[in-house]
Amino acid sequence: MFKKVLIANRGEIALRVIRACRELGIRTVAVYSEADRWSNYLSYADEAYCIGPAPARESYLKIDTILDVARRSGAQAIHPGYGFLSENADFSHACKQAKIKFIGPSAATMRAVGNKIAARQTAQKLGLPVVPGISGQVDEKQVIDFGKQHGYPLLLKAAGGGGGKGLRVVREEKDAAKALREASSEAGHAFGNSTVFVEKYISKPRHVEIQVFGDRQGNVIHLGERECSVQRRHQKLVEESPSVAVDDRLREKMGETAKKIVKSVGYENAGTCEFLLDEKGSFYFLEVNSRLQVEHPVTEMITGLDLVQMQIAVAVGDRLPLKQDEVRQRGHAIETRICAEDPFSGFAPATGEVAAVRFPAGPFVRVDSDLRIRSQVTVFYDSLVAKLIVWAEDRPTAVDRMLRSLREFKVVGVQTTIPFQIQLFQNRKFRAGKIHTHFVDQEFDFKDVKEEHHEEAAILAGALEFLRREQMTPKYASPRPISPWKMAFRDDL
Amino acid sequence: MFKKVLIANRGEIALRVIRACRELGIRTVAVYSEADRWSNYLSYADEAYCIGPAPARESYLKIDTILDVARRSGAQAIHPGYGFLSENADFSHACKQAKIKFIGPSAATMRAVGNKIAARQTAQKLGLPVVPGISGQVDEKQVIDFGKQHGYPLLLKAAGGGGGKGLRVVREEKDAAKALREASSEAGHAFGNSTVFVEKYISKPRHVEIQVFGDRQGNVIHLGERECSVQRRHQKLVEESPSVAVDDRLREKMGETAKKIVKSVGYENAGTCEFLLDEKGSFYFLEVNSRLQVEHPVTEMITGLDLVQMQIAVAVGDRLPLKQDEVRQRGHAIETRICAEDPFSGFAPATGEVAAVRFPAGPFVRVDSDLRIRSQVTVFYDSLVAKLIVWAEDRPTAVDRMLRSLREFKVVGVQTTIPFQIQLFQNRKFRAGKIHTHFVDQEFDFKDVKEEHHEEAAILAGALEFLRREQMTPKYASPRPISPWKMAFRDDL
Amino acid sequence: MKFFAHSNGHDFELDIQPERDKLLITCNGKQIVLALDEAKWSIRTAFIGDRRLDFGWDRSDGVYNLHIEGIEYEVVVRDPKTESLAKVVGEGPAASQTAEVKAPIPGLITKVLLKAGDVVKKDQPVLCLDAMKLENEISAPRDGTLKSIEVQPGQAVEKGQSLFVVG
Amino acid sequence: MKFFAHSNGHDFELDIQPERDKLLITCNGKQIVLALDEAKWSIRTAFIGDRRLDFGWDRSDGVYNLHIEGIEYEVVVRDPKTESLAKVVGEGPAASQTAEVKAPIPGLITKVLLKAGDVVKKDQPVLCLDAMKLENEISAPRDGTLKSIEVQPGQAVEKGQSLFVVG
Repeated sequence: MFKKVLIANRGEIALRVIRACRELGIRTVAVYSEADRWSNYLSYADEAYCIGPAPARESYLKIDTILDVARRSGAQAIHPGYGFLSENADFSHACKQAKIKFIGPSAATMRAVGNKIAARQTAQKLGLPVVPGISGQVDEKQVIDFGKQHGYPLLLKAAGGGGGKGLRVVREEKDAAKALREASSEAGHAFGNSTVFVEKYISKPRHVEIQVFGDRQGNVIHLGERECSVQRRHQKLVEESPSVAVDDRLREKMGETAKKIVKSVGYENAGTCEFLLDEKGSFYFLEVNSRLQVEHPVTEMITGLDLVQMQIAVAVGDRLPLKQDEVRQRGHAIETRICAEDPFSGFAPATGEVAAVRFPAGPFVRVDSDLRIRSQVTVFYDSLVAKLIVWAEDRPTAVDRMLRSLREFKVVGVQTTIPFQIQLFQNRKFRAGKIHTHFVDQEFDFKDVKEEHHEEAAILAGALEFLRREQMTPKYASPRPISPWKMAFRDDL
Repeated sequence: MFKKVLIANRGEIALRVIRACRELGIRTVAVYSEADRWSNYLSYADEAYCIGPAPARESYLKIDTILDVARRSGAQAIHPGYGFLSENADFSHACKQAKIKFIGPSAATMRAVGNKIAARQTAQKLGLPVVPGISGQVDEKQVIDFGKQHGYPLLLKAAGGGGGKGLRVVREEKDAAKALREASSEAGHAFGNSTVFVEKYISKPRHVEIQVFGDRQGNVIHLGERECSVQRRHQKLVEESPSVAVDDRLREKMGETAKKIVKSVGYENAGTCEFLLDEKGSFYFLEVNSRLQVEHPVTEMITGLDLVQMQIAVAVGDRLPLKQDEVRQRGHAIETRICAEDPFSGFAPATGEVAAVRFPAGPFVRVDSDLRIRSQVTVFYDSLVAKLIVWAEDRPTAVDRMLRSLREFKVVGVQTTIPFQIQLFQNRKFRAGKIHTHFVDQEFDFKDVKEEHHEEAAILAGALEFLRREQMTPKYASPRPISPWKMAFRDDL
Repeated sequence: MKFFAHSNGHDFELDIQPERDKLLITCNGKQIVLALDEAKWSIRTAFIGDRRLDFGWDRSDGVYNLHIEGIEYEVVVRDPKTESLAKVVGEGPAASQTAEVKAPIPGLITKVLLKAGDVVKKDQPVLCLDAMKLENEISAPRDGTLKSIEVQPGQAVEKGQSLFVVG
Repeated sequence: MKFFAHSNGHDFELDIQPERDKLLITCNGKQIVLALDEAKWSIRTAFIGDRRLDFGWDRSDGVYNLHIEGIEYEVVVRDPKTESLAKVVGEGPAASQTAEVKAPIPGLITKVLLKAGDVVKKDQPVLCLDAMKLENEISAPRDGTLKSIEVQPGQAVEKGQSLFVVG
């Protein structure tokens, strides 16, 4: 087992990996940018090193600096989390050169599958179904020609990454140029690779992905699916397992397809095969995410496994701790991503200092978050501030548990998406499982309830100001303590 | 389903029941004593009523007042939690008279099994093994005679309750009188019933209990065992399931025994049959706890069930949601009770205001607690401030997860038992499962580590005072911001 | 005690009087009874009439931040004297002929594509604003000349901060 | 800056000097380098030399409460002037002939079995102290006469509060 592991990430995923390490008795090395100097996750690590200014390009994406910290601190392995360098083959390669174990696939594997175009080609060679499209850098003319051939809308996708970055839907020919320019620029910016490709846009598809795991001995298992159809502008909002659209037979079929793809490239460690599932139950391979996913807790709750600890064990060289027929799924798990965004202002990023935070708790409720009182939410990184995960024996119970938990959850001082999610989990179509990737953008009717509470906000602010002034310079004779429960709760009993 | 439920309890268990109700769409009515006026659980309820002064006898034990609140608020049912009125047959009866459903067994059932003496007699009639003893109020002479006949030590137990109250071990004849007087007084004080009985004290027994559940249709199931052998002065500190000493065969045998006992009295709702398990694997029935146990989360984590929601469903008149052969146990769960007590001063109760609290989190970690920043810990109630529950596929992994979680857990401002528990979960015998009910009192060597940190405390306090004074009246020219991470974390990189 | 409260364009006139352990409040002419707990932290409980409300609050730079059902409200509370003063100050010069473009979201300026003095067309990109890893092109709202560019590449901007002016 | 710190009978003499972004501290003659984060809440991180420490802290009535590895420490910090003053005040009268019995734990007095003036034997129960639902008999530490009983049934007492005096 490793003695010391460096976590090349920040926030909730850094904390998640630190926790996994601590349970295994591994010492942890955290890194931070200047903007994260007082972030919560650092206080859980055994050591912490500053790696540069706030912008990710100058800190969390600095391969040399991170490897330098690893060497100096004596870390034997690096866990990249998700995002940042997690799918960067050069980083995986540089780690190997530096004789530091990268906890994830090899550079060669990443190159074979991590890039969307390469992954498509791999799948096609294996005879597996993919969505029609052009694999390779496209120019404006090619996009327009493809549109003429297959019809609109089209999808532009960054070859090098995920998470909605470098993604653009093109609905009309006239938007093609701007979309291609933006996608390319965003992709270059986020992944250091501006290659963009084009494909046919399937209507009302479900996004279903299969968690896979491979070890150095060549064993590969899958841990079932996650349905991530509830997305807003290609950003996942809700992930769940099992999918209402996947039965045991389809699960096995998709699972075996996923295993085939990753086996063909000698995949080691955790990975995810993404598929589109159309309304007829046909599935199309999309890509392999060669890293731990944001939504991995959903699979953990269903299988009882600790995926991060499995990643570490596999990286050490251990065999997978279980065989395919030993994988047992139980119940239903749902995750939702709480983001610092204002759903009442088009999901504009919200920033500021957190005045108070109250996490939900209780049976089968899990919160993965780096928030605490006085946390700073800045513009520099992803807006994800917490993942709320619930488990129950069945989906309806899990949805009720999610709603209860969302109503308990309070982040005071920074607007979050919670009001949006409270409406979402009450939505009839969602509860009936009638979801697809355009559900939120096209069918879900978010009600602006903000207007309902301005009066209450004004009354409370006025009352607080009144009490503040009374405390400073009392004007009312012998003010009795405000003991409202006495009145409001009728304790004249 | 009920529309509104009153919770006749406080603290973490009130919060636990409120959460279960909210998921079922049931409105909740909380009650509170004057000492709990600002307690956390109230803010989760839909209504809250003051029921009297701080002492429990004048508030949480006031049957008439609580029923009055139930009537006025329109509550259709009352959940008693644990402790207080939860095993009070008169209360169950009074609820029935008031046409308010008591979520628990009937008064008749409680009288048949809730009282230790009656429960013993019931078990004896069914031919089930019990520990030798005298069932019925004993006087000093009877205790001394019993001691002469069976040898010391003896155990004095309150007939009416549990949780270590009214319990005394008598090791020598000369201690009998005082112990009897104290046990009797404590029992009367705590349960309104000063009856005390005596029995033989079995050496190195394990405390193993079986969770049972009955519905109105007469179905009874058991949900496996919990081992609660780790106790300090008869107060449970650690509960786990499964027990290392119980295999499938023994589980079935004990489970069937427990079911036989509760079936014989037409038991409805949740209950627990307590057994002593001796070193040879023989078990002796002790008593039935006719309520939800403090340690019920252990069973929830193993079975995936929400026991409180099951209690409510059964109280409504629903059938049990599963049959015995549908009960599935998975993995290993451990709970430990975090108490506001000072392990460095003989576990003296600690009180005061909580300056900060940091709960552990992460996969398969659950905290049931009513603590929050600025919570007041008072002398009026139980010292339990949090239950920390972890789950893992196996016991060693669960113990490591527990240790990691304990180290994350911070309650600043009030001393808790956490340092004790950190040592306990590292203990070799504990980790090997070599535990019995006298393990903590007789074998576990708690190391007083408090002395190791006085110097650090002094240095930190001095530094904080220095910085405070510098902030008020700076004396050092252009004081640079204290940015220690820079230095300490060697960011000369 | 009289107050004026403003929550994102919604204006309220409040009159607050303590009455035993509650507050009698007239809000824009409507009578309300308010009861408030004394919890010593940023999450508290109130009764507005019969309605029970858990809310969060904070006060910084004299502005109240109220958190109600997951929604953040910024409320400015003024006494009558300050209110009349604010009214006078608030009446600035009439809207000019120029169009000032402000940051729609907080973020980081990654690119500035044009310079002051350049002629721009409506919808022509002027600069790129990177927020939470998504890049947004900010374009000219109408044809004209760039009067000024207020930001530089690498600069972090707050929501509402001026980016450039088209004249 | 010189300080005297006292933690439950352990006395420390501190000399603290800032040095760039850390503090150089001499504690009872031993040299220590301290680095402290600036986190704005009650749980913070420090380095004492090479040792990394998460600690909790609070300050009330001028006393620091430090929370280190789950353990609470009450630390009194005084500057040299206050320290010498405290020393003078602290030198009270010599221990008297009477035995004062203090509450070993905080709790509620449930019964007072004797009254002032009663003759008591060693180990004879004088009153009952109920703490967290466990009843504790508090007995006389030696033979004598009850000089006074300082509490009444129903009274809540703090740890260390005087209960009765045996003379």
